[in-house]
Parts: sequence; C-alpha cells; structure tokens
Amino acid sequence: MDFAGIIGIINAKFGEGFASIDEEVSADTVRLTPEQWGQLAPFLRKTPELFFDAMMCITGIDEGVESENLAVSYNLHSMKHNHKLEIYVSMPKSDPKVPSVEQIWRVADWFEREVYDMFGIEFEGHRDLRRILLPSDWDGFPLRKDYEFPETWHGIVINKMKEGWE
Amino acid sequence: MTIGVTINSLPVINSSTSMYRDFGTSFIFVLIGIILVAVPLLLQRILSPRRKTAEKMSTYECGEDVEGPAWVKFNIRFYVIALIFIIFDVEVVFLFPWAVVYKELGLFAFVEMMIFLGILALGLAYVWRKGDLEWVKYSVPYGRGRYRKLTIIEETPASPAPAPQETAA
Amino acid sequence: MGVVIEQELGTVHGDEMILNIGPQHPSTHGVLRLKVHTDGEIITQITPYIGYLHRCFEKHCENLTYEQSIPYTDRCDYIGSMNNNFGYAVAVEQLMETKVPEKVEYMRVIVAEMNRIASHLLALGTFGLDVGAFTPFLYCFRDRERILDLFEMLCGARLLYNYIWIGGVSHDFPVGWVEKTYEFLDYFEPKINEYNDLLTYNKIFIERSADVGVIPADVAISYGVTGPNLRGSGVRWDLRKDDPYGIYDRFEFDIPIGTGAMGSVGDCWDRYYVRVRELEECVKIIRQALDALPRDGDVHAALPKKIRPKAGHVYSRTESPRGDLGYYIASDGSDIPSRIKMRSPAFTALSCLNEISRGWMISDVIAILGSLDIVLGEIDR
Amino acid sequence: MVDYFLETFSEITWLASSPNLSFVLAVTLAGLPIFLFMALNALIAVYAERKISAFMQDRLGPMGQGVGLHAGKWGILQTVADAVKLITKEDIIPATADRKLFIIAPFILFTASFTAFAAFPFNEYLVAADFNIGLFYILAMGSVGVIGIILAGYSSNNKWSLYGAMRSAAQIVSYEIPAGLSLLSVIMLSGSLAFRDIVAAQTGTTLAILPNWFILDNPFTFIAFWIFFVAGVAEVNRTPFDLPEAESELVAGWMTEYSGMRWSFFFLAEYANMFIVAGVASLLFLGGWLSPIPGYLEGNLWGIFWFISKVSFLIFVMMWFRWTFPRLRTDQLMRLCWKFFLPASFVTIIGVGIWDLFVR
Repeated sequence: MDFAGIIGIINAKFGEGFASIDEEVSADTVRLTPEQWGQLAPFLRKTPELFFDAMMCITGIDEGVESENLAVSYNLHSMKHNHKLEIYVSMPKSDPKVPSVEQIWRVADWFEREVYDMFGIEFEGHRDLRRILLPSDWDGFPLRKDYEFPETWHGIVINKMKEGWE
Repeated sequence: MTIGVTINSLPVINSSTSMYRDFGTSFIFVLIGIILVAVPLLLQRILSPRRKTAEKMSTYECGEDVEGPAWVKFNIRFYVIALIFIIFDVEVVFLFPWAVVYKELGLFAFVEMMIFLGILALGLAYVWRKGDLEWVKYSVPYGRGRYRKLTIIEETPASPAPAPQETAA
Repeated sequence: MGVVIEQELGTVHGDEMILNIGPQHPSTHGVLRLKVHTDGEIITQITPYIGYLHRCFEKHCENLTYEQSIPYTDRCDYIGSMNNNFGYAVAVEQLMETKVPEKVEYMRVIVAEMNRIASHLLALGTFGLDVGAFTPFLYCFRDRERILDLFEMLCGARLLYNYIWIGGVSHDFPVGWVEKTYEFLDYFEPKINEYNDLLTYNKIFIERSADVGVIPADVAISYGVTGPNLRGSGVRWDLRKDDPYGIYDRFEFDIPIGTGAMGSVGDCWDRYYVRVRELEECVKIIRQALDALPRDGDVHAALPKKIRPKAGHVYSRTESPRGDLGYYIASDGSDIPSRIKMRSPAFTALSCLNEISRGWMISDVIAILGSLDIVLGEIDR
Repeated sequence: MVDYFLETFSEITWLASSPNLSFVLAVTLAGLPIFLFMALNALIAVYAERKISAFMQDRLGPMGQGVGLHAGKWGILQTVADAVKLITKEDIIPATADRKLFIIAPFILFTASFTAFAAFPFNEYLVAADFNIGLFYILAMGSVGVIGIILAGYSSNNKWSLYGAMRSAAQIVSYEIPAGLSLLSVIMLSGSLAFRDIVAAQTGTTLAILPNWFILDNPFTFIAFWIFFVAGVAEVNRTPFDLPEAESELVAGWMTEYSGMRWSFFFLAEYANMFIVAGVASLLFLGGWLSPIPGYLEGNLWGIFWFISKVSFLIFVMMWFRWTFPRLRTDQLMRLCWKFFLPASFVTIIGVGIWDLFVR
C-alpha cells in the first residue's frame, strides 16, 4: 500500500486531519503529538490492512537549540504487506514525554531505552526504563544539542572536543 | 578356538607379607608423589616474583565485582547422579571377583551372575522409566527443544506477559 | 526492575546463582556483559549489559561533515565494514537525490558481497568455536584471510576499509584484481562443502544446535530480529530482494530460509545453515556482477566539493551481513548533519536474548549467542 | 623394578641388615623414573598436541627458529619454554578461596595419577611395582583424581570453578561405570587382574594370521574396547567431553583460579591420565607389548616399542577427536553414558559369557 492509502485508513478511523502530512520535513512522514501516537500505535499494529508488525527504528532527535523541541521518529514496516511508514512525534524539551510502545513492538524496549539514554525523553509505561549504553550514573543526556561535556568522570579526565574542526 | 595360554592358578595373595608389601609400595608412591609436587612448588616460591595487589587476589568473575556467593545450595540434579553412581559402582566391584573366577566356575556362576545383572538392569530400567536419568524437566518458552520426548509436568506462564503476539505473515 | 520474568521451574530447585558472563569472557564476541541468573545449569533470567564499547558514534557525526563520518561507520560493524560504508553512502545519496555511475554500482555490490562472505565466515567459525569445535574456526579464517588479502590489494586496509564513498568509491579496482577475485571464487566454492562435512552435519554439532534457542517468526519480527537470524526463523525477508537498493534487482539469487531440517524452524542450526547457504548465494551474485562489470567509466559521481543536502530527513535501509542496517539522517541544510542514527541489526538481535534463552542451559546460551552473530562494535556504536 | 632393586640390595651387606630401609629405597628408586617418564610424556604430548592440531588446522604451529628465546627449530623447545614460564610465574591464591583445600587439590590429583602410573608394565619385566591386581589398582587410583578436581573447583570460591567441579563430578563418576564394566569382559576371558597374565592370554594368532588380541577375540570385546576408550576419553575430560573446563562456556572450568606451577600439575596429570587410559586400553585389548605380527619382532626392547607405539596411537586418536568434534552438553553427556554406554556394557558382559560358554 502506498503512503496516501495508509493515511486514508488512519484518517477514516480517527477523523480527517488526524494524520497531517508535513511536506516540509519529508514527503512520507506523519506528524503526530504524543497523545495521538498513543492512540494510533495499537491501531497500526493490529489493523489487518496495515499490519505494521515490525518496528524498524526509533530515533531521538533534537530539533536544534532555537526550536526547543525534542522529537522521536518511528520507522514502521509491515513484513506482510511490505509497506512502510514514518511517524514523527515532537514534544517540548521542558516536558519530554511519549507513550511507550514497548509492549506492542518488543524491539522498542531497547530502542526507547536508548532514546531515553541519549535525550532524556521519558517513555510512559515502559517497564524497564534505564540507561543502556552509558553508565547508570552518567549525568545529562549527551545527544541534546545543549549538552555540556563533563570535565571528569570518576576521576577520568575527558578530552574536550577540539574547536574549529572542518 | 582357545586362548593361547591356559591359566593354572588363581591370583591369590600368597601371604600377609605380600599384602604388606603391596600396600607399602603404594603408600611410598603416594609419599613420593607428594614430595614431587612440593619440590617444584617450593622452587616456584623461590624463583617467582611476589607482588600481591587486591585486584590480583580477587576472584575471577569476568572482570566484574563478585555478585553473590559461589557456595550456594547447588541444584540437586548433580547429587542424584552421584547417588545412582554409588549404587552401580558398588555392583561393579562385586562383578570383578566373579569375572576373575568365571572360567573355573563355568555355567552355573554365569547364570547366577546373569540373575544378579538382571536385577541391576531392572534397577536401571526403573530409574530410566522414572526419568531420573534425564537431566532437566523444565520448560522453555519456545519450540519443542530437548523436551519433545518428555511430558512437561506443569507449564506456568511467565508472570508479566511478554507483549501481545499475533501470528505474523 | 524491568522485565523480570519469574518462572516456576518444575520440581527441583537449588539456590539461584548470579553469574556474570563477560565482559572478560571468551565467547561474548567482544565486551558484552550478561548477568545470568541460574539454577544449577538452567538459566532463569538473562540481563544483557551493553555499552562497554560505546564510542559516541552518533555524537561524533554531529561534529563532522558528511564525508568525514564514513570512517566512523567502518568502526561500528568492524566485521562487515564495506556494508556499513555502503549503507551510509546509500542513505546520504538518497538524501541528496544523487545517482552514482553504473560502474560504481557494480563495484559496490562486488565488494559488499565479498565482505558478506568474510563476515559470514567469521560468524560460522566463531559459532563452531562456541560449541567447542576449534578446527572449523581456523578453516573459516583461512578463507577469510584470502578475502582480506583482496581487500588489502584494493584499498590497503584489511579491516576498516573506508572504500565506499558518497557518490562513488575511493578508487578503481587495481589491475588484476578482477582476475584474482575470479580465482578466489573458484577456490572458495568447493570449500563450502568442507565446512559442511566438518561441522554442519556433525552429529554432535546437530545435537548442540538443533532445537536449541528457537525464535518463532512472530517473536523474531516483534523483536526486530533481521537478516540471517530472521531468515533462520523461516521468514523470507531480504532487503536485497524485497526493497532493492543499489542494483540488487538485476541479479539472480535465492534467499535461503530456515526449514527446521534438523529440529524446529528458527533454531540455532537453522540460523547457522542459512549463513552457509548465503555463502553460495554471495558467490553467485559476485560472479554475475563481475561478468557485467563495465570496463571503463568514472568511479565517482560529479558532486560539489562540500556536500550540503537540502534540509530534510531520510531513513534508508540496506542489508548488512547481520540484517537490516538502517541510517536515519536528518539534515538542516548545512554541511554537517544535524543527526545521524544508526539502526544496527545486532542491537535488536541481542535484545531478544532474554526472551529466547530462558530455560536453557549455560552451554546453550553460549550457542544461542554465537548463532545470533552479534558484533559489539555495532551494538554499542 | 621394586623386586629387582630389592634383590640387588640384598647383596649389599649394609642394606641387607635393615629390610625396611632397603624396601623404601627400592620403591623410591623405582618411582623416580616414573616421574621422569611422566614429565617427558607431558612434554612430548603437549608438543605433539600443538603440532598435530596445527597440521589438522592447516597452519604451522610453534615454529621458533634457533635456540634461545625463540623456542628452538620447529618450536621443539616450546614446551620447555612454557615450563620455565610456569615456574617463574607468580603464585596466586585468591583471597576468598579456601586456602587449605586450594593447596591440597593439585597434590591429590597429581599423586593419584602418579601412583596409578607406578603399576604400568612397559614390557613383561619393566614395571615399577608389579601388583597382582594391577588393573584393579589402576582403576582405583584413577578414580581418586576426581576428588582433587572437586576440591579445586570448590575451594576456589569461584562460580566457574564450581560449575566445572560439579560437571566433572557428575561426568567422571558416571563414565567410571561403563569403563569398569567394559573391562570385565577381558577379565572374564583372561581370568586375572594382573597385566602379565592378561597380556599372556593374548599371545598367538587368531583367524590364521591376525594377532590373538582381545579386541579381535569376539564381537563383544570389540564393542567393549570402544566403550572403554570413549568412556576413558570422557574420564580424562578431553573434547568432546571437556565440559568441566569448557573454555567457551566456563572460561577454564575448575582450574580457573589456578596458575603457575599449581596449574601445571593439573596439566601434567591430564596428560598422564591420557597415557593411563590409552595404556590400559592397549594392554587389555591391543595385546600390550606383543608384536602385531605374532612371532616376529618380539623381545623385551621390541615390547617397549610396541607398547609405546600402541599407546601413542591411541593418544593420537584422542587428539584427533579433540580437534574434530564439538563439545557435548551436560544432559547429552549423561544421556550418552546412562542410556547408551551402560546398557551396552551390560550386553558385552552377557555376550562374552555366552560366546565363551556356547559359541566357542
């Protein structure tokens, strides 16, 4: 099924204008709020026509220092129908909370932990949300654009990134 | 067809002195063995460096700090095997003297021993049937695995259900 | 704490013992730590701890230009570097909407498939090593060595190639390389039977791997398991066929899947055997590509000196030896990407370890880990 | 050899007056060559293992050139260099270990195989201590070793060691039963537990040209030989039965915490045990020191040669196993023992009995 068809099915269920296509970001991306995503996720997984059974990737994104927004991008794929969909959920940096889909796609367990680890986005309903790649006592969320590197960690001096690399 | 050499006499221990000698020999061998281990260890003590640190003396646990003790109540499986072993090993010891004199005693002893072996085999069959020769009786989440020939006694589901699953394409 | 799955374990119990398998352990394929709860020999729960090899790949990429990130992708999956380069280059080209010259497409396929052979050889060898067979490991390394020799001739490097660039490859095949590659293929094809004789159909090996660590297809998909691991579970899913990138749609090859020939579908033996079969398919693809390789032509598309894709994002997937290798690239219009995320197949494969290895023995977990063919450089990034 | 020394001593006047002293002296003198032979055996076997594995794996193995730091031409000094390294290595006992048991363990293991070695006849006359129940003695001493393994694993206070110890306890005791039972068939035919009598029973020919060894005596002894040999491989913890030290699973199993000289005694004992298993197999089933062509190339020196070659061949087969097979799992190992080897060895006993009484 192509992108327009998928959007059609979603909008038929949740009402016209639920899934808005954002031409600015990408042509085949659905932009949603966290609440909308919470509603949509089980639908995408279970509807026989869509049947997105594989969560290919979950990416955390910092939209830049100016926009004060964090985002999570979900790349879904259906093994049965061989179609894909990208969901783009953005939220303010002050209150980064997204419903967890860990119990719908098991792979999201680790992906969400990784996003939490790097961006500090809280996945509500995740059963085991803790750091995954960084040590459990690490401070801050390194992939945020405003992240300040610590001077030392457990007495280990951390080399600063060199200025003016090209 | 006969065996090349007929054996005339049974290997009976001739006298008490011979037994004393045999045991004495092996005892002295044990002593020599201990000395032979002790001397190189002593040599190592002289030759090798000694710089002990806390890390060096710590128990190996793949580079992590030790979690929980190693001396725990270990799974009973291992002891069950040991028990079965003891039963059978004692029987094997009984068989040895019989085997030595088997040629002299002929058919009668053979039949007798067959009865003995039959009882032993019955024991083995019982243990086998009861499933004590199987190592484990647990269930695995997926697949038939090594349990496909076993009837699993009870299958309790994992407590937080691991995600809803529909059959995929 | 998290997904603690308490399980009533049959009739006999011992005390629970916590074992740390790794980070310093012979068969964790890098620096992985598994915290294993056991009862006797039986596993009750596994918690993988990763991140020992975390090198801030994604943070590095935010400070480097698009071209400068390529060597960093090498270091992620250091067993299949060419495929990492390939995946990254495809992603950036998709973002820039560039087409690469015909010759480059063939060259990329050839080196990527060669690298796939090398990677699978390592996977097969180390799986054998994990179940205690030492000799197949060295046989595999002997043949992998020849591929590395060819790569060394090609780009001077034996492990981290930095060969496939955005818009092309770093340079043309050297003189005589194509002939040497033909020679290698002729040498290599009969060797596959040797592995089969030595390991695949060994009775003990079958005992150890068949029926062990079964991943049913639905569980595999739910856990995002891809590549040979997913195909071992009987799902015919290969990006080279189902969502072709590059010029993979021009080649004729099969996608082997697990059939449960020795046990159940999706067991360790199936995952192993899918890799063995894929070796043959790789040889097929390389032969076709070598035959069709254009003699002349540029090895680099005409690109601006500074790569500045227009603002936007792209998620592109390629089939690395371990599965779907995805790159999510967000661009803000400058010559430095605002976000690069690498979706590594081994990461998702490892995440299902707890699910599939509960109830098995310690020896089985080592076998399952070996059959999943993880590379920690890619998991930790 | 003990008897020989005693006779010699009885001619020396000052020794003849004190029989106890001369006895101790005689046994000691007989024991020292055994130790030398054990060390030499380990030295050669380790080198052979390295080279054989290398040739099987399409590589060269140790290839040092020149004497000195480079371990000799073709790496022949590799083992010597290893020994030097081991003896100069720091002796580490983990702080949390049970110190006494940790120290005792290598003593038990080594002494057990050393004392077992003492009863080995290399030919009709060359035997350190000629017991009239030699076979039984070797079996008994061979099974003492497992105590050392369990102690080593338990005392280390290390989880890997404990697993190794538990596995080896289950494994070695299990495989002792089929090994013992399969030997019974030979004892039934020879009617003796002394090696001299057992080998003597194998002289002559069978089927006109073949040597009259017990392995060729009847189909059941042929099966018994293989049961004994495989069970023996299991008892010395070698691949495919090397679960107690399975390096890819248990790091180094029960000897994880051992290093330097203490570890080297485990190593020495392993190679000695290999020799013992191969030796018992060749004495009982392969005619010991008898020539493979009956009537030719016989004599005392030839006897030593034949015995050593038979043992070497069996050790080679063990190495061949090791570099070919993957490792079994604990439950498979137990299944193989209790459900296959044990019934099969019962069958061999019954079969030999029936064959001997009725068929022959």
